[in-house]
Amino acid sequence: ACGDSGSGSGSKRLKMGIAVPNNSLNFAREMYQGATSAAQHAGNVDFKVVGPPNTDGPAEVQLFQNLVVTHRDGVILFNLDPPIFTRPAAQAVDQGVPVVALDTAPTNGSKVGFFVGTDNYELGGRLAQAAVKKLGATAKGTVVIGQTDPGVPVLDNRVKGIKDTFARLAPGIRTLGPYHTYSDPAQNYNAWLAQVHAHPDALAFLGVGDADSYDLAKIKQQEKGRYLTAGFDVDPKTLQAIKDGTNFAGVDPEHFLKGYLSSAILIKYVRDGRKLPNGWFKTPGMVLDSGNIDEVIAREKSPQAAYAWYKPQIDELLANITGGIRPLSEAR
Amino acid sequence: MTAMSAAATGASLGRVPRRLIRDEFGVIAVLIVIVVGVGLFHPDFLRTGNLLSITHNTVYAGLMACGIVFPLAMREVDLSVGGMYAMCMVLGAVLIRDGLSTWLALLVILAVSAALGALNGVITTYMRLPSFIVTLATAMLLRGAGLALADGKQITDLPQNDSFFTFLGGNTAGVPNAVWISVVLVAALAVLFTRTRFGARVRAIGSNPEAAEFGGLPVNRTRIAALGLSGLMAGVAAVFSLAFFMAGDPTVGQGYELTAIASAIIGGTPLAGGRGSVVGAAAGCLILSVVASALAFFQVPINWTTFATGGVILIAVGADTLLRRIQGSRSADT
Amino acid sequence: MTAMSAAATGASLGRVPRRLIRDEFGVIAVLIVIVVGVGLFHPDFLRTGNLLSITHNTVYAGLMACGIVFPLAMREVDLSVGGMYAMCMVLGAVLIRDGLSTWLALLVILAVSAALGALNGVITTYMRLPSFIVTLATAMLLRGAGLALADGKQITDLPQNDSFFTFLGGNTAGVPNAVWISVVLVAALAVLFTRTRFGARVRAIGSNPEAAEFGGLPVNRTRIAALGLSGLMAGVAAVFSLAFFMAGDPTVGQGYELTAIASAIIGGTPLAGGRGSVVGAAAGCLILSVVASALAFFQVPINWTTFATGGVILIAVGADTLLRRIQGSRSADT
Amino acid sequence: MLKASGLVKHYGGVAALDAAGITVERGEVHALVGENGAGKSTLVKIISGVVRPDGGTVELDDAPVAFANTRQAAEQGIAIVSQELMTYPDLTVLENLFPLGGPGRFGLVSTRAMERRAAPVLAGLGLEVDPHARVAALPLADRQLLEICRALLQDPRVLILDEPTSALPRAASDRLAETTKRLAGRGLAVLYISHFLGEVMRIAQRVTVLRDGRTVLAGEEIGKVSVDSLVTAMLGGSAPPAAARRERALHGAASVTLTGVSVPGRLRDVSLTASGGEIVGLAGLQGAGHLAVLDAVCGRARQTAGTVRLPGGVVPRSPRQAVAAGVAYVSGDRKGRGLMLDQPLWENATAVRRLGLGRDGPLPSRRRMVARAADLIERLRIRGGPHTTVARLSGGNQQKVVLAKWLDADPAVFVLDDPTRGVDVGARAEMHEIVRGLAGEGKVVLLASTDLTELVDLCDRVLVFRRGRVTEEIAAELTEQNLSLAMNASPGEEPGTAQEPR
Ligand SMILES: Nc1ncnc2c1ncn2[C@@H]1O[C@H](COP(=O)(O)OP(=O)(O)OP(=O)(O)O)[C@@H](O)[C@H]1O
Ligand SMILES: Nc1ncnc2c1ncn2[C@@H]1O[C@H](COP(=O)(O)OP(=O)(O)OP(=O)(O)O)[C@@H](O)[C@H]1O
Ligand SMILES: [Mg+2]
Ligand SMILES: [Mg+2]
Repeated sequence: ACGDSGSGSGSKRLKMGIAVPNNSLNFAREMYQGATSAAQHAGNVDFKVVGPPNTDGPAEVQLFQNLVVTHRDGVILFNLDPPIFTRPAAQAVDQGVPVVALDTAPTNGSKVGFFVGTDNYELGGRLAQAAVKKLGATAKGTVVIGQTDPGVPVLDNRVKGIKDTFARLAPGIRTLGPYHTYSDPAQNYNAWLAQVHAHPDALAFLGVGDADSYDLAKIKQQEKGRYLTAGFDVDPKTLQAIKDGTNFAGVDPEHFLKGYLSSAILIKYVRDGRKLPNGWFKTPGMVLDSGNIDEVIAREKSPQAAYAWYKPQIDELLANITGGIRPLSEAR
Repeated sequence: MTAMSAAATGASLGRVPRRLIRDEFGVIAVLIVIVVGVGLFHPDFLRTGNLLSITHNTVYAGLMACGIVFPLAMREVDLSVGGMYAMCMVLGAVLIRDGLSTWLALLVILAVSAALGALNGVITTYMRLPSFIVTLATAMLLRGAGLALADGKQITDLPQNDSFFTFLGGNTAGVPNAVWISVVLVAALAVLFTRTRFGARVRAIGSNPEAAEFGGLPVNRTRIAALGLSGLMAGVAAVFSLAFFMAGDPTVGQGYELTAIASAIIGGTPLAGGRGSVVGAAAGCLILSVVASALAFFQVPINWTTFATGGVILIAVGADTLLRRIQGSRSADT
Repeated sequence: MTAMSAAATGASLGRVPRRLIRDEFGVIAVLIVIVVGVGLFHPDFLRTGNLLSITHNTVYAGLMACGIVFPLAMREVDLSVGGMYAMCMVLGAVLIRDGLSTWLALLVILAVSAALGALNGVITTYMRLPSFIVTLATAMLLRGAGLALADGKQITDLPQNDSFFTFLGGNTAGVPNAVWISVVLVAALAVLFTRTRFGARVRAIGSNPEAAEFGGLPVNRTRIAALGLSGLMAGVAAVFSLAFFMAGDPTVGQGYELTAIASAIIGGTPLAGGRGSVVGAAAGCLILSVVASALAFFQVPINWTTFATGGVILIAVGADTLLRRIQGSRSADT
Repeated sequence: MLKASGLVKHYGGVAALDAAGITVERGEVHALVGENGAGKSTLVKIISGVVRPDGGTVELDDAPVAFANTRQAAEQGIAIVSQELMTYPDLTVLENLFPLGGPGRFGLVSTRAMERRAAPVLAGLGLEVDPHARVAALPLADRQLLEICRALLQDPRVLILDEPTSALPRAASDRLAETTKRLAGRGLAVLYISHFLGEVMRIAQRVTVLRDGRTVLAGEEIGKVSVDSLVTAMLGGSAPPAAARRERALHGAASVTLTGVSVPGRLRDVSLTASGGEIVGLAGLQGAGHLAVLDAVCGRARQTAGTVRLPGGVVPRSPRQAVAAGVAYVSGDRKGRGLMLDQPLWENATAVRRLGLGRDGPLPSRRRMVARAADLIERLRIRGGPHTTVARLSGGNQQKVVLAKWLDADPAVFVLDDPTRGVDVGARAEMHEIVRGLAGEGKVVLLASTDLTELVDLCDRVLVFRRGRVTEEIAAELTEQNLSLAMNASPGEEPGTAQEPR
């Protein structure tokens, strides 16, 4: 199936891959599907995806190190624990394997200089913005925030974005939390249900994880709640909830796009024999609402559909890679 | 004479409740104390809706805990229930999505879960491996199968107005039907465990495997059946879960095996086997749920939630032993 | 006369290796078969660098597995090693970040882990609770404490050029120092388990707790020490982890307790206690690592890797029993 | 009706059975005797399908049979009570009596129907226990009776009893003897293994003797043999001379003293002293409290009053303290309280000294340990090597290992509770000689035994207990009859004790 596109024909077959923190959750899947699509489109690339069954940093380290052995032409590293990848990533770079950090910014000592990712702080802010738009800037009350995995920087940044933005745009709203809402879907459901019962007067319940989105929707439906609910990511149930109006909005960190871009850039630079650029290649994200939900649902049908939908954006971003790059230190 | 026969009747009448009290008193008392205790600080916690939803949410792990009492009581462990639960939920969703009648899909789930649970027993028996290892591996197999079956995605697009979803996911007299049915199932399992030949065999094998072997008890068949039953209960949990959440999700049920085993142990089923309590396991699972929910009412900062959960569980089970000991010394006096 | 004494010498010389073969032969053979088998298809797998990195990554769970052999052999379970590992890693990182000398921080980690492990034993003993429940709760307490200590953040900004990080995270003769030291530790633990009074007490209590009690063995003290040792090994794992990763991360080590217990069981330590093998536990852990890594070399679609891992583990441990059985029947013949 | 012939069974290099056979007829009690390790248990295990023979045949009513397990044997009417107790401690008495389910409908068992069926059998053997009690709480003797009841409830045609009375008190053995005879009278075939040759002479019609796995005397009529000729056949030589009771000088230096000891429900205000050099017997019916004295000395009783003083003035508060203070507890419950069955003999034999007392240092030399075990094996004539797994020893030899591990520790006080349970006549005499030797060295010996002969043979004086008190002390006229009388004395006859209101 791969190698049919014209762009890469003639050059040597590349062996590349991506390491993801787990092989089951939707966001990881979106990212590796994006990366795999880019490799297919580039052609003549042997692209390997590795990831432990459950989120487990040290296990991913192991798989990453194996990947560096087998796929030496370039590796994309998506992890939720950047600090523990400091030395393994540095070792890979020292061995001459080009490494791209995806979604979470690399640490200082990791020798990885190129990072593709969204601005999670900003995405959190955009969710808060959407909520304020719905509630009105003068609204008074509480908003409860949930975080599924304490200690994961990406999620912490989203929380911070939400809290800061509420404070800025709607001073009358008090944000509570973040509270621990667990990543297991059922535990997440229970945790949110307890929050909803413990805060019967809250204006909104906002989560920053994937399970938050659909579990909050389920609770709102079940309890016929009048509060607002929303969360992140594009799991099928989440999209459904936005479509039927249960969740007033959602944030799509556009994982497919991120994965696609990281892979496409890596392949391009390696083929061109250039060193990877230094800095943060910021990818956009979008707020989902009733206006764009149908498109997104169509987009999520398959990697092909996703590619078709993202193509204009991809072309535009790839046309000016270095222009979009910011200092790594700004990554959040 | 009359006094004596009266005493005898009293003893025989009093027997069942007395034993119940001895075995499950502590854990049920602790459950009540926690619920009431939290309610004192947060009356909202005692609202019927809240208590019912906690109960409803406990159904899934609770049924697994009740099922796992059987392997545990015969010194086997079943770590595959979480994977079984996820796989069955996906399987059901895929079948329904692909057009199978919902109630037929239910039967398929139950049959498959019982068969795969029994397969755990068959592998344990005929490969002569510890069930801990076998079920750890089959847990991955099952979870992996669920993931592959779902192609890594949640499965939605189910006919939400089908009677399967409206009935099993609905309420009767304000109480979720899943809770009603589960109560019946727990009672049935309790009878199965304490009053039937099968239950007695399970306990006998756990109590003295050597004697069971010597006495020609069908050890292998019983092991297969016990693991099959534990798989079946995971399948039942998957059915309720599917009916309520109306979607198949291959990522659910992580770590449920430990929750289920912990519930069973808290409820009075030792890892060393020989005895156990289905009702205790259900109560143990409720304790764990209540503790987790209660913390939401106390606004524990996120970085302290895990710590607080661990602490409260330790105190709760400690209180249970304390109660049992007080109870024990009182009954020893009489 | 000469023939007889020669036979006697042969027997006494042959005894140790023969016993070694009987206990650990199967699991080590399986390990070698898997490594060579994968190497046949993917010669890259056999590159020293790859094998060393697999070994290095196994150090953490492997040390926990070796430590957990002690509680398991005396019929106790320790589910807190994963939490202990995370907490100790954070503790060390915080101490070093806040300016404590690195090697002093190492001592603090070891002391704290041993003490908290022993505390598991104290609680188990004096609250008369099953260690399964106690350590399940303390696992949460420890993980929670780590999270709180780290304030929910990963801790970086450590002095990366300090000898602690360069030595414990570095290599000697191309082999990671963590591996060298772990080999020594495994050997020491193996001697502790098989040759010392403490090890014999652990096995005696696991073999027949009642007889141990009647024989005047210090059951409580031994339990506390065994759980302390298992905690200590989690602390050692945390030290190596901290030295290599150069960061404290409260989220690591989820589910390591199951991996450690599974490794120990694969290595020949039954949950029912009475015997065990430290070397077997290390080999068991290596098997699990090798299986997980090997899949990265084969073109298994990602949605099928979990399934494949489960399947390969089942086959690997099945081969182990098979080998043991063949071995057993052969040694019975002689 | 039951005929086993040419049975061969090898375990590794050891021949447990080598052309052994036995023929048991309907309506007779057929005794099977032999030394420890002669192969008696192996033979009956082969008959009942527990062990598969390497050669030979078993015929039932002239048809060859080979059972896969005892259940199949039971279906053909062969019931076995094994030497090693096979009860389910966590289950109730009733559930133990009907391990395969018992009467009931739709898979539900009916406790009432079980109770009804069990009642006459329990009454026949005098087992008075709450049918709903957990078996773990029953004393060893009751568990042994329970197993016999279980076999009887199978309504067997052939009943195999492997040392059924080893833990039974006199009264219970007598009742069992009655029951056995009655059953034989009804046409049952009973195969009866025992080391009590007197008992054999009383109840058996015929006797078969095994020696080293071979039948050396096949189905001889009981009238044609005597205890002496049986012993000769068993040992393959002349019987050892009965040891004469020797007078010992009482040392009196070390002593165990109880002053006013009360244990709720077991002992009431008991005071006694046992001095070094004497062997003090403790006798009583079940529940009389004599075993509570042993528990108190071992630091296991929940005392509410009084003190126990061991030599050196130590007050034992836990088994560990008692052992450290030099108390040995040699129990007849070898499986529960004595041995690590899955460990080699040397680990068991050295366990107390090495692990309980820690006397060999933190890194004991394995070679020295094995050598010590080898000495003990020789001293007690245990059939097995230091590396033999204890589970593979015959019952009597296992019992010797229990004594061995305490001898190894060289304690000052020996608390013996049925110490020779299941040991053959010759070995028992030798063990008795060892116990006398211990007393001779000035050690305190306390002995409780269900076998009154043992008390009479060994003890210098016997304290008789009733209802938690010492009611009598017998020293000069120590005979089985006097003992039995004192133990069974009705409350009115109790000398010196007023009856307490209940
Ligand atoms: N499972 C086994 N493995 C190895 N050897 C065994 C096993 N069972 C019995 N033996 C050996 O077979 C021989 C006969 O044992 P058996 O138990 O039949 O003796 P016994 O006559 O019943 O003795 P006792 O009077 O002590 O009960 C003994 O030497 C014993 O060590
Ligand atoms: N720790 C205990 N917990 C519960 N029950 C016990 C305990 N110890 C003894 N018993 C029960 O109390 C009863 C009396 O036991 P005790 O040991 O006092 O008898 P004994 O006088 O030593 O008589 P025997 O020699 O016939 O056993 C028995 O039924 C026994 O099972
Ligand atoms: Mg025998
Ligand atoms: Mg008693």
